[in-house]
Amino acid sequence: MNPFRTRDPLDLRRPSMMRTGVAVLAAGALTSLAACGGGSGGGAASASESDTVTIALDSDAAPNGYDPLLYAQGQFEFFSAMYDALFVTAPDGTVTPSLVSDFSNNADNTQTTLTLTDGVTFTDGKPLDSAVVKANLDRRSDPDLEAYGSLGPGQASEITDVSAPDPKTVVITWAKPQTAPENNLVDTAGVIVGPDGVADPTSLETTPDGSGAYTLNTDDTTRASTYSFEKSDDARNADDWAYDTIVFKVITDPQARANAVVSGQADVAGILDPTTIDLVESRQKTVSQGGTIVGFYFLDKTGAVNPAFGKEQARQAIGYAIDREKLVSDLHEGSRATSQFFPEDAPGFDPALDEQYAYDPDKAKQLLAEAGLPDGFDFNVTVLGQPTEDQVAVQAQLAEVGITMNFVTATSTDQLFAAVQTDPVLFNPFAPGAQPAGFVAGVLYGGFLNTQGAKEPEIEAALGGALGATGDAQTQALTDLNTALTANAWVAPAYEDFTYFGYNADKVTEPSFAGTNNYLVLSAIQPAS
Amino acid sequence: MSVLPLDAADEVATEPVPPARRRGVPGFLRRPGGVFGAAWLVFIIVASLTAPLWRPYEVTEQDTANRLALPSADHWFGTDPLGRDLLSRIFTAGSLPLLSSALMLVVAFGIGLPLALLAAERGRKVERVTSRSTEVLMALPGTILLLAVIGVIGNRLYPVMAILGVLISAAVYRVMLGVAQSVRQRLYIDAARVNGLGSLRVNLLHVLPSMATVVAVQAAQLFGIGLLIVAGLAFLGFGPGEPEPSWGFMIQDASGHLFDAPWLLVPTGVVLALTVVAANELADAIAGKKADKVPARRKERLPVAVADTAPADPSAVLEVRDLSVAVDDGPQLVTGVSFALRPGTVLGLVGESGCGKTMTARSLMGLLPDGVSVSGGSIRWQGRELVGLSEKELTAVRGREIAMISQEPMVALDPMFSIAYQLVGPIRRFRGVGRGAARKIAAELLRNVGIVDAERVLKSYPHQLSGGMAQRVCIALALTGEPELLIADEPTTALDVTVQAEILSLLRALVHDTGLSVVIVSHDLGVVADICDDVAVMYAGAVVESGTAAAVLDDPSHPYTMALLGANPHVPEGEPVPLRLASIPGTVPPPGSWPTGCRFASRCQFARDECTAPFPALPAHGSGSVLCIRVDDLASTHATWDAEPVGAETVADAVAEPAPTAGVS
Amino acid sequence: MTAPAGATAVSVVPPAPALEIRDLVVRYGSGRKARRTAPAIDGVSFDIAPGETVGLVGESGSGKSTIGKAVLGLQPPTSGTVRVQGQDITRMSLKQRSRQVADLRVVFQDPYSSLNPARTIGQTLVEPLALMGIKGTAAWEKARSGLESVGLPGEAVDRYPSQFSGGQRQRIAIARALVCDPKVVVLDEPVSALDLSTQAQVLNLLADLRDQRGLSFLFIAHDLGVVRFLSQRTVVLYRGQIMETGPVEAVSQAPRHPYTVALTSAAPVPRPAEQAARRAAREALGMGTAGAASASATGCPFVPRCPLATDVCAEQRPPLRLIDDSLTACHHAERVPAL
Amino acid sequence: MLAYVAKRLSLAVGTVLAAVLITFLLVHAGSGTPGAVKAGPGATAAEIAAQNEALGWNQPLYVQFFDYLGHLFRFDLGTSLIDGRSIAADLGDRLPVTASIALFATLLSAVVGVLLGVTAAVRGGRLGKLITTGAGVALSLPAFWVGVIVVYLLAIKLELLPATGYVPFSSDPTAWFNSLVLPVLTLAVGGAAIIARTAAAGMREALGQEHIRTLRAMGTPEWRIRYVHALRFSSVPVVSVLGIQFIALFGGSVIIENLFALPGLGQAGQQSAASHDFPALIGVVIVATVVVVVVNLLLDLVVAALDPKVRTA
Repeated sequence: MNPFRTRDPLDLRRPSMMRTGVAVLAAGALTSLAACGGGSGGGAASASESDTVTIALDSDAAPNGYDPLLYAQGQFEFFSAMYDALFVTAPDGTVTPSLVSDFSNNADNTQTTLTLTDGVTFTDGKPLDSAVVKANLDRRSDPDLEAYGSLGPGQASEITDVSAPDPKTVVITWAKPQTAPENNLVDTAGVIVGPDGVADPTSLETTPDGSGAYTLNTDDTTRASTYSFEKSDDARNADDWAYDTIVFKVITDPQARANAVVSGQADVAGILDPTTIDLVESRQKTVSQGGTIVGFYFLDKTGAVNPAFGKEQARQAIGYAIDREKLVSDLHEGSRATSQFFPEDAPGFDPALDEQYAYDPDKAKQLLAEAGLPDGFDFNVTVLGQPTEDQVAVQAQLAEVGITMNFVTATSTDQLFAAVQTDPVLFNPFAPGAQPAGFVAGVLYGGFLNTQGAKEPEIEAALGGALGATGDAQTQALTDLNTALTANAWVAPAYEDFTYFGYNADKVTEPSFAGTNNYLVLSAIQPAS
Repeated sequence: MSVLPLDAADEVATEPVPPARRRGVPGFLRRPGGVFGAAWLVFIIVASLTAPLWRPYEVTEQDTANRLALPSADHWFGTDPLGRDLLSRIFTAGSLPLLSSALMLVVAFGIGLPLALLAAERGRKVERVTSRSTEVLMALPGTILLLAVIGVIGNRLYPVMAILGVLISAAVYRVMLGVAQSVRQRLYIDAARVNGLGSLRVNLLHVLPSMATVVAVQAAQLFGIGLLIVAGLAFLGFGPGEPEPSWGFMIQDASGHLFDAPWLLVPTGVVLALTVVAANELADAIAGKKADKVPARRKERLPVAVADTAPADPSAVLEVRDLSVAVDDGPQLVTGVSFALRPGTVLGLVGESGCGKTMTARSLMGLLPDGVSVSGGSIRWQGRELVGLSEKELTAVRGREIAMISQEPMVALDPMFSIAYQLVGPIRRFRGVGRGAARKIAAELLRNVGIVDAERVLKSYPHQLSGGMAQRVCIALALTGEPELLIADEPTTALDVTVQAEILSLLRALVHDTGLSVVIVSHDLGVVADICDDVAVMYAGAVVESGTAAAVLDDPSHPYTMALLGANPHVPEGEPVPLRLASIPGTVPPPGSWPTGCRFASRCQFARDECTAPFPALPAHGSGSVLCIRVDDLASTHATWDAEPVGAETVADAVAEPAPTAGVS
Repeated sequence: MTAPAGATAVSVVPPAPALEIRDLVVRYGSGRKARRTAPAIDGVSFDIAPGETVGLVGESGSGKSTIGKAVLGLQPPTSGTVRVQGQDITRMSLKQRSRQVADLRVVFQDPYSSLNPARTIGQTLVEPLALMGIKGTAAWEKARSGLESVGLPGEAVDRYPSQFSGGQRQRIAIARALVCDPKVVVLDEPVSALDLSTQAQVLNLLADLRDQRGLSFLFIAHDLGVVRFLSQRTVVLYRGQIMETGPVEAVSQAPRHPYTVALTSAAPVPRPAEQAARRAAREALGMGTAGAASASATGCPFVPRCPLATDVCAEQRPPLRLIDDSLTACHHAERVPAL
Repeated sequence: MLAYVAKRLSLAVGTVLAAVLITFLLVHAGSGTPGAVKAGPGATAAEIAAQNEALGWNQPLYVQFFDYLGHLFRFDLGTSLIDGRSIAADLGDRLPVTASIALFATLLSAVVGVLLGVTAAVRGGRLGKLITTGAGVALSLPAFWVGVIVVYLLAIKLELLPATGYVPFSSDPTAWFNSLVLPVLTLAVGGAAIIARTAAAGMREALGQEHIRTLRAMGTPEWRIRYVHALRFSSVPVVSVLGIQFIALFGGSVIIENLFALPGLGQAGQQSAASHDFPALIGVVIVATVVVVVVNLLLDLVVAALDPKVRTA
């Protein structure tokens, strides 16, 4: 019942939930792709078995209906069955043209010209043309559309203009030079909704309108519970997909989800709860992907909600009070204790930071005293249902230095979302991906984790360097950014975690993550031979 | 989450249990289930409420290095996923479900009980309104509504359980209404009202105490259900927030470690289940349900040594000799009863209640209650010994050769089946005819017993018949097998005197027309005078006088018979009514406390010392007998049992030792 | 209600009756359904003089217990009046009655359900006294003496009903009724649940108490023999109407109503020869089957069972007429054969 | 009989209306508004007010209520605030899941419970005591605890049955059956226990009845006495408890649906309550109430069919 647990945090269907939580993750994932070059690479095309694959998800993938633009990039794992995108992420992480037969960028990477694939038809029966693509991209200023999170006005990858000189050609103009412009149009961000859907987005709440290989089987679909897709054999890329039917099951109970893959009701199940991994591995197999940073993300850096959080020392004290090694060794064997926000694989990762912020309760107390809080302080964290084991464990660790972390139980998502405004801090996992600067820009500094608009010149400077520079300068800027976040205690991470999927090796081959992202490439799921 | 304990409504005896204070221990504590239930509940309540004082660890005290540990000396129940001590957590967690279930109970009974009392008191109009509203409340999907409530008011267990109490009050009302209505029908309520007791006091002093058992039973059961619901809510995450422990979430938590630490599921689950079991066991014990006194499998009766004597009266179709009936491993109910029945005659067994006449009659068909059996003597039916026959052999006799009609015709017929069904079955079995023919015979039988509109009666159900009509149907049913002996156990006691006369006429006509023999049990000497050829007067399990009805009633030899006749207010034609009736001091001694010698001696006007020694029955009234050693003295002095003098009754006599009212009838 | 009713105020000879019932009608239920069905009590009037016992007899369903309930206030009458010693108590609540006219008490049929098993005998006896303002030791003393007056030891106050036999319980119930020194006692089948010998004891007790205290009894019973023993006058009820009323000897020895004849002749006597004669006489009467058809609304309710019935009986409800010593509601009273 | 049915029907309609009213009031008593849900968390007060205006939330309560009733009479439960799906259609998909589980659990409880109960009453002795005691324990076990253990043993350890999920009958009858076994089993443990106790008590009471003695006195074969007459006599309380059982299982399906990942009504109720999806929440309550009322109605008819006293009254 933890809303921000990972890529797709939703236990509960709620638009607001999507807008915040998913936006965060979307931004992170998008930026992570920036490092990957363009190029070719097809989806798997074996498709020998024509059967059903069943995938169990930890939360509803389409809580607000079937407009894929409402969702984060990770949701492409689900929507790619019904929708095609301009570009998609291949298992090796490369960005691959899909609805685009050819594309080119201008010299300074401020303009991208796309040539659209022929013979693409939407569910509504209308063909793909440049007008449809423009109509899609013209929705980018709608703040509800998570997929366009970074394309909107004022965002890192702002699009200033989309033109359609001829039915097969689309020209996109970017506000700033982009390292690899096509990477901004990958997966959900590049999804093209059919003309009818674009014209009347509310119709998408109940009726998908895509050009994908599958259509929704409404008879076998129960919203928020079971989604069934049937392959339409006349679809353009039908041969790229292995299964006639893809079924998504939403199983929110972690044990039930693990049971599902163990006892064969699901061929693939994710994200697995760490407590169930032993069970799954005893019968089936798992795949995992690192890069999820679990820890404190400070919201109230100005101290507006809780004055203690306005004091850097107090926030730092929290960082020193967490016994990460113990947390990892006792509760998260296999994870990596960390006190920095950047994952181990990301550029800018600095092992020294972890040393600097090692567990030191005395230091924490000293910092508290310096902050004028010798007796510690209290703060509230709102949870839906019950707090996680981690949260309870950390609560006890904080109590050692005199900091009292209270859990406030929300019984509805309303309450939970209101809490984002009133809680001083989140203790949650976030997945910044392999290129965390984008996450910092879109979320941590410039977005939902900083709704108070706190300023920190050190971070700002480093962020500018990280986004603008290239090569070694960029690496240095990233390291600086990472250091600045930690030093100024904007975050207080605990450990870097893995995302686990379980799969039935008798039925499917090992599923592939989309590059370094922590979601799967749906089309790459293949029957085991 | 669980079921409202409505199932219990029918099981609970509404008869109030007399207080047992004097006996030291409440009755329910005499059953092992009750002892266990009460002990565990007291233990869990005390242990939970005092947990902060004795628990070995703080509930939040983590030892993550020692997580998911099995029981050890340090952690008796093991540890949870954060290495917290399960024992401390389980008992600390107890107080909340226990207290909030108690709150739910208070609310549910606080609403349901007064409403039930009110509805029972104010009658139909009020009752209809309250019943309809509670029906609505009961139709609401409780759990879903509860979730909605939590959504609206938040995760606050006490208010939520209070609201659940409101929902459950409907069920409480429904159960309590039935009980209150039945209690209000008791006459002591009317007596209190006539005394002028106000509504509140009637309810508090008389109605409520009589409902106490049911209230206690229902409360105990609901308490268990409340615990399950609190745990269920916590299982869903709507319990006290971590790190505070709750049973439901501990089970939820444990279910996540089913694979790596299955033990985790055991302590919490067992404590929760034990607590609910304890509440239910306590409820059962309070209800006095004798689950352990399940009737033992109907055993074949042990063959009784039968004195194989030649029939004394060759003309008798039924001859009973020295018959004894006793409770297995208990007192004798009937001793040394002998009588003979000639074909086509009616024999009356007469006496007060508790004299063993019904037991004697029922032993003739082997239909004694469970735990009571013939302990000696002989029942010779048409030359065949019935004592010692197997159940199967007796079944062949019953209905075909010997049939029976009983005291309460309204309950002697199966209320669930039509009269036709109940008649046709035995007719087909006894006479081997088809359904259509059987139905014709049934109608014919009904007409034979004086039912004019037989077809209508055939289609009726027992509750649609009047008592007299039902008794006629019972007689018709008894006649389906064309029996030669009919045993009629107080066949007219429950009927009006005019109806009694009709039934007696009918029986007499049957005897006359078909040659049927009848053994009739009655306490009414008038009935005996009306229909019987012979009579056996029974007192305290023995026949004290027998002979022809005319001889015994007109010229009684035994003081008891004299006293019975003297107590009868129906004076002979033309005689004045006496100022006072003859009466017998004291009561019939219950089985097991019969004196040696004459059992009537202690109440007898003519008793002497010699009466306390055993003596044999003497012949009297021709073929009859009398069991009185002074019979000749009395006859020679023309002794009569005199009425008591005017005013004698208002003097406090040595009111007999408290007479246990249990016994046989 | 201080002034006695006008009729008695002027009269010199008869004091106000202990109990006076006038035109009593009781319908059960309410609404249209109740109006369609025949009333349980249909215009019953009779008096009970001080010290007199009136027996109320009839088959089950005749309404005799309903009259008792109406008198006691347990069943509100639809119309008519009930006076106790001249005081109209018809509309008085039970509470008012106990305050203002502590003169009316009851003994019920079932000695098992008429005593609260959870309360001691003493508590049961003291309860009405407390309401009359007698409290504490005085009340308990009165309870003890009350028990002694019905032939029970005073120390029985500490016992529970379950420790007593049926006859003893009925004595306790009588003690409860008499502990308040009432003038009128409704005896609702007080002996019908008792064995013969116990029944005799209780009947004797009731007779003794009545004679010693000058009590008036409304004695409800189904057994004419018992009624004859205890009562001076009898009221014979059938389907809520009075069939015949008069001195007990007259009604039981020389009934003037076919129903009384049916009732009397049906009760068996314990003398075979006499009973055989009675049976023969009864069968010769040709009475209809009990509870056969339902009665006509306008005529005599006994028509369906009556061997003497003619057309007029079905059409006109016979008024009560004085014949010999009894009032009889029969068109053909003169033709009723002697027993 | 017809009048009886008509009376029950009108009562049923009244009950549903009352349930609608109660839920309606409950929803309006809460602090949340549908506008806020629809507009999302970042929305300004004006946006929320506009949404509420559009949804008619600002109208007087009675207007809204009667408006809702109007839709209800056309079997229109409205659309979800969250994703605009038709609530009626959604609940239509979910109802069979919950209903079939509750129904099969009730049937299984009935069969097992009656068998055990009758055995306990008729055989008595040690076996009877064992059954009674066992039933006492079984009905005290929390269903979720039983469920967890059943899954662990039958699905995980022995791999006999699927641990989770629901397969519609139309897509694969065998899989449908298999998917129901564990949840039904879980629920039937307590259900059978209650039925067993009721049946045992009923049979014991029945066997002590006067009319049973009459049957014995008529030489009726013992099996007929037990299984025709006594069983029929005790059938009314058993059927009543069965009905209550079904209703309880139906209403209490939330936990089981969670445990077995079943797309049922309980799940929908939980989700809509948590997300303040008011129309969906009211819809769930109404559907559940209708089911309860219909079951009660059927129950009354079954009891009437069984018990001539009810039928002919």
